[in-house]
Amino acid sequence: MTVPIRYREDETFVLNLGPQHPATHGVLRVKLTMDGEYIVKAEPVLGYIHRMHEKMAESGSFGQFLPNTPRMDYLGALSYNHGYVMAVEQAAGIEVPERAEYIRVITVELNRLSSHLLWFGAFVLDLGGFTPLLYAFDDREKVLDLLEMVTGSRLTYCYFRFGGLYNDIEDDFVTGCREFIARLRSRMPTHYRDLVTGNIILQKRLKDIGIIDADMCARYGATGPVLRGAGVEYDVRKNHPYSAYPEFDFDIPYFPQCDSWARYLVRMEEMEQSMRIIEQALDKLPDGPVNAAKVPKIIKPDDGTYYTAVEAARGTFGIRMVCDGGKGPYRLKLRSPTFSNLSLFGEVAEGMLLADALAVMGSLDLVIPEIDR
Amino acid sequence: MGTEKIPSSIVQFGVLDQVLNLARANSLWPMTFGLACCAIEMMSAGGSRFDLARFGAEVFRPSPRQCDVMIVAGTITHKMAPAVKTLYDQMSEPKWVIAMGNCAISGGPFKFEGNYSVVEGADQFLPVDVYIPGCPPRPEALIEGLLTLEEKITGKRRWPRRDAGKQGGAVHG
Amino acid sequence: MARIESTEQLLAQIVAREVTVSETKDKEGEVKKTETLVQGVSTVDYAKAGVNLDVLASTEHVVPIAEAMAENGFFVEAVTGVDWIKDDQMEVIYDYNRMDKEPCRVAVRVRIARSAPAIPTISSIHPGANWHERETHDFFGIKFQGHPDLSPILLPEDADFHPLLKDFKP
Amino acid sequence: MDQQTLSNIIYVAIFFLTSIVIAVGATIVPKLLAPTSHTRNVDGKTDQFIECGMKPIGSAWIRFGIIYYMYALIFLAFDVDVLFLFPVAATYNTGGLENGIRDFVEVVIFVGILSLAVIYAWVKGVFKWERRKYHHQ
Repeated sequence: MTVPIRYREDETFVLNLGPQHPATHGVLRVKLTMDGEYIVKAEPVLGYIHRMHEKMAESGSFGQFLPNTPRMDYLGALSYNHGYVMAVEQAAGIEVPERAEYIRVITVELNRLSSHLLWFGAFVLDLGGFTPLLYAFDDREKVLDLLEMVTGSRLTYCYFRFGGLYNDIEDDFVTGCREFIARLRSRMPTHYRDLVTGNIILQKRLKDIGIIDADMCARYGATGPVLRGAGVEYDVRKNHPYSAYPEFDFDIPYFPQCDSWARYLVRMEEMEQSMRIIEQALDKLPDGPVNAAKVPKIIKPDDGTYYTAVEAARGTFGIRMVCDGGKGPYRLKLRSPTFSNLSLFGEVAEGMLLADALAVMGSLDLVIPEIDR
Repeated sequence: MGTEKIPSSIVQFGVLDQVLNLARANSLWPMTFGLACCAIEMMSAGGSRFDLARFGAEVFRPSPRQCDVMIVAGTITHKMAPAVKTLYDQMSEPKWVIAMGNCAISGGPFKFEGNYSVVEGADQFLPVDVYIPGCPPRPEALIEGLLTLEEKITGKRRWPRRDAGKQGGAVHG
Repeated sequence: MARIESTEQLLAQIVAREVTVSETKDKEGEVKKTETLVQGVSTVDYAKAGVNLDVLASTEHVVPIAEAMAENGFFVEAVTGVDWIKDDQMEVIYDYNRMDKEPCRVAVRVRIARSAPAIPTISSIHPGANWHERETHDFFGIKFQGHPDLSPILLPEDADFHPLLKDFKP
Repeated sequence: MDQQTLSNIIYVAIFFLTSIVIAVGATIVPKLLAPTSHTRNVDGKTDQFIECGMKPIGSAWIRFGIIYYMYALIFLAFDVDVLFLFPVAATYNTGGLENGIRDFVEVVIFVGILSLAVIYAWVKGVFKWERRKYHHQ
């Protein structure tokens, strides 16, 4: 960190890392004031895909908002289903049978795996490698087949219902899961560890780039792999246990290096943990009904404000729900993890080279419709 | 034939146009223009399982000057509409537009009475050639959309279309 | 649990407890006192409400609470605006959360008049709240005094409407 | 003008002609065949600079850092260097072994002198891209 450089206004030019850019993976625009290759000031501009989820929540009933939740973060859609369904169950006091909780955890972890696989492909694509994307997509298609077998859709699942699930899972889903985990475990050392993690070019591009330490995460409210890459062991599944997670033993990977390499390793390690959870859940899968005995036709939670948080693939997805006895929520605030994760990009990218700033943006794992809601 | 809207060139005669159209139809370079969820299905279509490369469409060009097809994959909001118009203008002729997904066709799930930020359909300001319904449409649907666009350009279908529904239905087209 | 008590004492010093007592005559003619909390800290059942502490505060407490929370290792998880059109008020809910092993969630709720909604900003203490406040200003028109740049973040740059108000017509 | 040199000249001429035909052809044919009467546009922004769909802010004709001039210089030096290596490659090793060694040494010296500039720049730290801190007014 040398002495701050004084720059003159006419020596910098403004570059639009605009809405349509391969590295932003969606319609995020970053207004970069550049001094040659260096970024003097980075200012993300949002709102290019603002789809009024919170307005729709207020105008419809509780059930009508269910299809909206997967369309916010379509890569980890089931976590959002899970968050919203848990919020309403907590407010209306609906019990969920044991088997439904287990299946929810299995499908959410499968979805986290497919989200991390897509992040892995897109992130290495940002850094210039195309082949790992095809390997990652090959595995991801296997997950999509499994989830399609149960939920019916490939991306925007609307599988959870208040008090249970839409339908039960069959045996070939269970055997399919086991085969998939065995296959991914066999491919992990060759196609992912040796090909990419061991690659010196990738390491050189990520080590000591984009230092986001625990204090910056606390100031900006960044959660998820960004926070765990800063050496803080915080995961909603462990810190505020919910659903059937307390029954499984899995650990939270966190790395103290605080740079893009640490965030990369956190997500690679999280894939392992998700597989462990799925295996334990499949072994201990209880029998029994999948839906609660009595679920009121019209959901009427008593008035007041409720807060529910879930560990989505990108961080803490929180729902602040205010009910006043109407047919739908009076106000539904969706706390999206990447909204806070991206708010620290302005401070991280200052003085960085443009190529490194793109590597950091890839390591933040952004999904833009989740930021704009 | 979809080409009547394409402006005329200096040298024109029938056979050459068919040859050109055949070449254009088999090398439709899409623009990386993923707006939302449909973009992920577009990426899956580009992946190795559904493989757009079989139709010459796997080269996703980020710059509008170098692409032929603008696949509008996702929701267009009022804030994004000027950018979409600029990108369409900057594309060089001959160019086509595919509206992929319900949002690009008619605003899809975000078309409700309190709608203040979503443009209901890409065809409100773009000349759309092919509409692909679905939310998001499966990669096979995107490939079917590309084949429909190819049929629109060359007038011939790549392989016979089977009647929907019936197993071993009559093959025609 | 120790963390929850210590945070409660900490907040109790900042927000004085104020209770309004209202008498209602029930059938036997007895005077029944119902205490409605106007201001103060109350522990809430986590399973039901999702937060450990619920603080009803007013606008001048916002910044002191934010500073106290920042020193004690809390971070702002969300800033929510609610438009209570029936009783002509607006409510801003700050959600604080911890990152270490002692989980403790605090919701600070502030009611302000609906006509000219204004509340001091905490973006200088918690930079994370900067975008949340801009978004709440976008949707409700609540002026955050001292905020560096209250331009629309999710709405188009020239947007002058506030869509989440209950009386908003597109 | 014996037979040998004549055929050499013909070969070079053919090579030269085809390169011209390809170059000129590649520019003429698209002009003829491409639909260039007009480009359909919706907003009249056909010739706006491409910047991710946005209107470019300000102009890029500003005073760049001097460091990029160094890259241009190095490229120029090595470009000319390669130009001189063509004839050397053509006549290399024609004079038997002892000539071969002499040619090799000459080429090493020639390239060595030019790479001195790069080594000097390297030592001065031109190629170290450290993260900078900017002072905002």
